[in-house]
Amino acid sequence: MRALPSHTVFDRGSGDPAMTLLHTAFDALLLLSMIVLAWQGVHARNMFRAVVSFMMFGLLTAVAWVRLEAPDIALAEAALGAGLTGALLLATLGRLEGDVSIERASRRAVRIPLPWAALGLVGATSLLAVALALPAPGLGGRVQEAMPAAGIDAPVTAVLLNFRSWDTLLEIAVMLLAVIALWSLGRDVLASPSRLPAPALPALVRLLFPLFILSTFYLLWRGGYGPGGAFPAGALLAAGLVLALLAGARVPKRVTGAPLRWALAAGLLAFLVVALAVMAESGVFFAYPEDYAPLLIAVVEIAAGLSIGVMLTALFLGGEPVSGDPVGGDPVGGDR
Amino acid sequence: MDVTRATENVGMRRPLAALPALSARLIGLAAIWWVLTDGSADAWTWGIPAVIAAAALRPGLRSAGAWRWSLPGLLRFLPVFVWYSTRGALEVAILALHPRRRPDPILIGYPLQLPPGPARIFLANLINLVPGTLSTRITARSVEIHVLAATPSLMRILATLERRVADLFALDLESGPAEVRRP
Amino acid sequence: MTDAIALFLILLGLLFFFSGTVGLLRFPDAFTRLHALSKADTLALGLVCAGLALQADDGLLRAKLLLIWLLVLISGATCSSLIARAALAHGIRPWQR
Amino acid sequence: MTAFYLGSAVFLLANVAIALLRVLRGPTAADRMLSGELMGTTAVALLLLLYGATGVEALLDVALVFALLAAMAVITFVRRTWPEDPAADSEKEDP
Repeated sequence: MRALPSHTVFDRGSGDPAMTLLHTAFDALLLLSMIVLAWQGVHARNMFRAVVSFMMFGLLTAVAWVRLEAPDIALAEAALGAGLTGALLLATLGRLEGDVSIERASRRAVRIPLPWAALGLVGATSLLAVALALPAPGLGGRVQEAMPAAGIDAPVTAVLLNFRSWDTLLEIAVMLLAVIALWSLGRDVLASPSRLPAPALPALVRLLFPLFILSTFYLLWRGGYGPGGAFPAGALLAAGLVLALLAGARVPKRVTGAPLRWALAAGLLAFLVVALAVMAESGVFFAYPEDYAPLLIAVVEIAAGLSIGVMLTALFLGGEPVSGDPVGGDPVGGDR
Repeated sequence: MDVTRATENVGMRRPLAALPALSARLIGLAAIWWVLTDGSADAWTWGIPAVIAAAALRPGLRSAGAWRWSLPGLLRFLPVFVWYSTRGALEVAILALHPRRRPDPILIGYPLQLPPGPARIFLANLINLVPGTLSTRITARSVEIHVLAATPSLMRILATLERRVADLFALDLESGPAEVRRP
Repeated sequence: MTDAIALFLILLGLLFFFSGTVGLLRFPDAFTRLHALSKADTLALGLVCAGLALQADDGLLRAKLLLIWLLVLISGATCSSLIARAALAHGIRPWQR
Repeated sequence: MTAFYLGSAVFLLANVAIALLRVLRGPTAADRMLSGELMGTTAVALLLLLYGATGVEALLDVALVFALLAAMAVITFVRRTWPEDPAADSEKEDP
């Protein structure tokens, strides 16, 4: 179907010195840029410079995951790193006092005492030794063996939603706890007095929003066959919702309150209901009957995707939206 | 602003009037889904709900007015767009790579003949892609443009673009001479 | 033949990416740098997409590449204006000779 | 062709590495944001070229996600980090 070459992994040179050189050059440049950006992200005196460096670091991290032949993680990193993480940091920066472009007061040079440096070096070396000593294919072989019983074609989705669904359940529970903790701190903090900068902004978001919805569904569907699934899909949905809020949309009245809370809890609830229901059948928590596994996994996937999207948006808002709040900025049409 | 609101509400009062627009929207979204899933037939069990959700969920943003496209306008617009954007990129590349040339930028106001609404937004975005111009603000009657160099052909380019955009949106412009105005 | 054209288009794209970077480093202020990015980089990506599309025999893959390019094009055009506007609103005056 | 795609990707990465100078130098927030935009566009091209070199279809999806999110950082920036002062510059607004 594809005309392009279809080896699925990077064939790193395999004897051809020119290709090996290209691969090495790519990885070296990538690593070098990432180290510079990581250093800037932590140590830049200008806060804004640090945030931009961190966002660029996220972009390159996605490329690095591609190089490590982990497209699933690259996809999740792209959706989160290029989308919400950067937006969250930029929004936080806007809430700090003072002009963002002002340099921080210069700090004393960090001096690391010799014993600590030695200890750090030993620690890093032993970590490297452990990493190199790990069995090369990891658990991949055992996952492949179990795949026929997974009820789904994509190994990563099978691990997340079947073999290790307990971990995923707890991850979603932790996210929900984070939202509850944040909401208990107070109202949404991002109500902004600023005027909409230009009519072009809502026009752009109106154009992009349906594409975000389509892509969310697309990634959910893809999750059944390859890289995709609830986490990147949820991150993309959240990015679309946050964009709408930034362009001046308000949280609709009919959504605030109970519907919003149900949407937040839907992923965890679907997970628990499915886990308990299959226990009635098979006697084991999360042991899907093989015939129903694809359907059950799809249900959990959709609910989890929706919840992750709404939870990430809720985290961006920083508090529970009250009905009719001008969350994204000024009331509609009132910018003059 | 009230005018644009009024036009936006027409579709709601007469549901049948919105039918062509809605079906066009559904077809467009379905086409994008088809492209995304690489034409996979079994993806449509996900695709149909996806297209309906994408058509039904609106972000609740103020509309700048209805987008009305005209096909002949589009055919006249595309070559102009391709030509100008290629030229724009070439000019800026030459300016960047040439060892001695420096930009001579200036802010100008370009009086708009297009009526307020999506056509103006479209033009303002377009200006960013054509030779030497960058739109900064749309005011009531004009658009403020940062230009790399105030060349004689600049006004002609802008006027051509505005006419083509008017074609694209099936609008009539009473053509008056455009003047450069310093803000 | 198609290979040669694809090669040429991608190389041209790389040249535009390079000139965008040079513009970003050489131009005197944020506004002129915006010119370099919004024009050179979007066309560069378009050329790379076109080159790859020529290599593909699958029409839908070509459409996907076009979709990706259009998304970047539309976002880029709007964002350039937004940044320019924000800079003006924060009292940054355009550099003049 | 694989070598060509990979070589092009190396070139683009070098290009981005040079553009990092603009993040370091600034001087204004707008300049730094610009470098972020450059990085976003280049990352899309980089992923497409890597797709050309390997044929892994997921790379197209990663590129698509990047393309969708291309505007995210800039919009947050102009709305939250660097919003216009409502008091200043009130004479101009769209009709």
